[in-house]
Amino acid sequence: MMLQIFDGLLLLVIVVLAWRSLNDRDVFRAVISFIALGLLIAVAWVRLRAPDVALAEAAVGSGLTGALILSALVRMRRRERAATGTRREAPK
Amino acid sequence: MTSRVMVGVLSLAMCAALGWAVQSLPVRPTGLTGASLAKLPESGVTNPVTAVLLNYRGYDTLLEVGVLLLAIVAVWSLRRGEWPASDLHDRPLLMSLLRVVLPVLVLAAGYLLWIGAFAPGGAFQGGALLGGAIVLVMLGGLARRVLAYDRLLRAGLVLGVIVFAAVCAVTMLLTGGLLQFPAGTGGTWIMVIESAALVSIGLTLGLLYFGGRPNGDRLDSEHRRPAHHA
Amino acid sequence: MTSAWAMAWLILTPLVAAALAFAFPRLGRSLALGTAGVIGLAVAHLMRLVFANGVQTHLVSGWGAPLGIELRADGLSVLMLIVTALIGVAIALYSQRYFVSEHDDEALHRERYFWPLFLFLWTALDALYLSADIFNLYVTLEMLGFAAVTLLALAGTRAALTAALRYLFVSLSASLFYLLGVGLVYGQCGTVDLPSLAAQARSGPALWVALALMTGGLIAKAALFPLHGWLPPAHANAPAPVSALLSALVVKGPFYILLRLWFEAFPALMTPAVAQVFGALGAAAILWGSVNALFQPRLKLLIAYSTVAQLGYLFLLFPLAASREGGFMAWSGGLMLLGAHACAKTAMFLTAGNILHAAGHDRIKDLDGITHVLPVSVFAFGLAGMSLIGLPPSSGFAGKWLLLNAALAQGQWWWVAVMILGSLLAAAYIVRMLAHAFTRVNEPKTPNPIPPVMEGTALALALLAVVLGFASPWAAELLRVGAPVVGPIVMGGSVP
Amino acid sequence: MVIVSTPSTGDPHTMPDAGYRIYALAGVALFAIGFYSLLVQAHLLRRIMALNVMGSGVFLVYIALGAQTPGPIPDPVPHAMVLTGIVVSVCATGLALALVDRVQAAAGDAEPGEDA
Repeated sequence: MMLQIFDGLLLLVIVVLAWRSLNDRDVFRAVISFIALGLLIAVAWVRLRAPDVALAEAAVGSGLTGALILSALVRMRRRERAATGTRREAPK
Repeated sequence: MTSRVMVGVLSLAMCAALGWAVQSLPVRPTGLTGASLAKLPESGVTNPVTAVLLNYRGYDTLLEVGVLLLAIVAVWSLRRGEWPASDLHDRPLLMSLLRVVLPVLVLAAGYLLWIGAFAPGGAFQGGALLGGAIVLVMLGGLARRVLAYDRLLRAGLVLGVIVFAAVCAVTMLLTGGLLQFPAGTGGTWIMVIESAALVSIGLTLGLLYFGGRPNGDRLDSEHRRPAHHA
Repeated sequence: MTSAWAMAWLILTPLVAAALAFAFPRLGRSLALGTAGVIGLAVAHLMRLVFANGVQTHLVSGWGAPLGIELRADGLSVLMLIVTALIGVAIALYSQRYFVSEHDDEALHRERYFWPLFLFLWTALDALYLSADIFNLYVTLEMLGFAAVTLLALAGTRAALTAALRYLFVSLSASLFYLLGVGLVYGQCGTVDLPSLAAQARSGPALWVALALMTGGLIAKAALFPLHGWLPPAHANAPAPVSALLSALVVKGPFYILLRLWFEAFPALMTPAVAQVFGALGAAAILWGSVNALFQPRLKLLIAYSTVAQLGYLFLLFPLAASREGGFMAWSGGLMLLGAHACAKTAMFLTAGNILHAAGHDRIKDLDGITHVLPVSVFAFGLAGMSLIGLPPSSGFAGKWLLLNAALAQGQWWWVAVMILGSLLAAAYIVRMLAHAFTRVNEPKTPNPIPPVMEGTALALALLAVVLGFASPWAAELLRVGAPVVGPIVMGGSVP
Repeated sequence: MVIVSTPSTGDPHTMPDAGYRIYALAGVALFAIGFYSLLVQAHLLRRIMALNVMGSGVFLVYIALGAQTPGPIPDPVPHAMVLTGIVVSVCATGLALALVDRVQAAAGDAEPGEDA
């Protein structure tokens, strides 16, 4: 019974985070939700007795993908700032 | 706004249809648990997931290792990456941290590779760790030095594909079948493939983080005429 | 050499060559030529085996379905492999000079990355046509998509990059639809092996939804109307050899999987209504693509819209081959049309590349007198156009003729009307281009010189698009090996 | 004879089938949310994340269905497929991000097509 409540809550949070990570007004918050979503999905893999997948999800699915998107966001922000401010210099 | 509503309705309808389809699936699907376990002793490993990845469906993994290499080729063809240029000696604290963390990460990657034969783990999980180690090395300021070995870097990236293909060719000479290992040798071949794949996966995932080809990419510098960028 | 070796060569050679071309960028050109040679031999050998011994199957890793993956080569697979090899060889030759003809760093960069990407594309196609496993097909589709998008982006222009991004989003989301469908199939049937699925012959809501998902994804990737929007900008803005690859080969991969799914894995779900819907979309594609082609200002856009139209013909195969009477006639007709289109479209895009190179632009109204400058290329364009329109004795004619006869035999006259209208429109847009090309001008501009191999390959492909019409009985015989539809080709001697 | 040391969290036999089913349904929900956002969002990063969310949804369906199969352990075949899928996804994300950056650089540059 406890486990079922846990499953229900976990999935509820997963669905909510999925929505927020794609529709939050603030892109930065959206990306953070996205990374958290990946970690919770790794928990879901453990619940579904898929530890191999959980390991890969935590490292690749959430970790690397999150890092990739975060650094892309930083790059975009920098580009926007440069475009509105002084003339953009070519990135090194 | 109306298009938003239409897409919303469409998505909801799709969600309902999918939910209905999932509900209609057999409660106890046949699946391949039984078959996977039955052949496990012949596969050369005892972790069923590794058996599927590298033996039963090893051919998928061959193509997947190809996709990984393709991804890095694609990303390098698209843009120049942002490689940190600072030197290691500027940051003594980071350097001493790296001295501790790096060996641990590399060891852990090797351990995950080894353990993958009989417990959760394997080349992909290990490769992800190795990728993390590579990112740290680069951020630590070693980027410039590592990238000086362009040829070595490329060799490491293609290692997985080349070794995998070589194993295909050799085992095919021995057994006549693609990815069919001679009886009793499955574990060894899988370890050979995974070790090479670990290096390539680690490098690929690590280098993906920098989002492009190295600044001093041989292809760029080799034929660059100074007059070009006026 | 066993068929297993032939299949292994077909997949491993381009894969290893791609890796080596990345590791040793200077060797890219030679590696591509070597690969073309090896693949040519392997395909020929596999074809001989299929003719002699029927369908060739190889159980990878020795397990067999449902646990293992199966490679399978029947007549259809071999035909697709032959088409891929022909176009691949032509592109390998053409690109020997295409990229180096512009001497600057950008061009060098493009050439160095072109070869590994091209070889990956070839790997993906060969693997796709040999795979009998719907999950494995997903992996090949992803490899194909990645390579295709990146090759397009090599052009480097803003238009090409924007088109590539759009293509990538379509391709990735379509793959996910396909992948979810595969998951539902596995949940229902416990296997992802095509022949096993065919043997189970199941039905039910989950499979309907699964098949709808997979079909939606594959239609988007094959650019069938109304999901064709990404194709014209993508195919028109790529470098010429890449345009040819995209139009001639890449969109055919997902079409092939659709055939496998509907005709072999789940024939029970192919109701007449479904078949008519496929046909209707195909008909819409023919008309919409042709009319648009007629009004394009640029030659490459014209050719790209023509691809939208020609893909429509392929989907007429669904309503016509699903019927018992004349089913095989439509099946072989549709697939011959596929081969004809691949050759003709490659010839056209390579011609367009030559024109762009010589004239510096491809605005149709400013191409007056281009015949004086590039007589061989314009001749090639005309020949290819002949096949596209479907004039005898071209291969395009042979394919269309079979489809028309199947439609008449089945009393489905409405497809006849669409095909004839499509041919007239094709004639109109081809003639529009040729009319400009042949317009006499007093002072032809001095063009950039064109390496002979670039004109030669375009011409060779155009000739092939015509003379392959004479090989149609042979193609029908090949396609009969393992075909999911049966029946005679009833016209006797009317096809040369 | 067969030693399977895959550690299982929680006793597999106490979890009712419906328990796994809701994971598959959540996967369907993620797929739909991702698809909706892919179509309505303009921001390119959001659209890339949307593709990833769709992918996670697909993977949830796979693993949830695999968890239901009879036997001492969950079906390893979908697990291996999802591992393949995760790796392909991260490759796709890397490629998409590089392309997005290239497009935006080209849009901002005076000379479109100049290698940024």
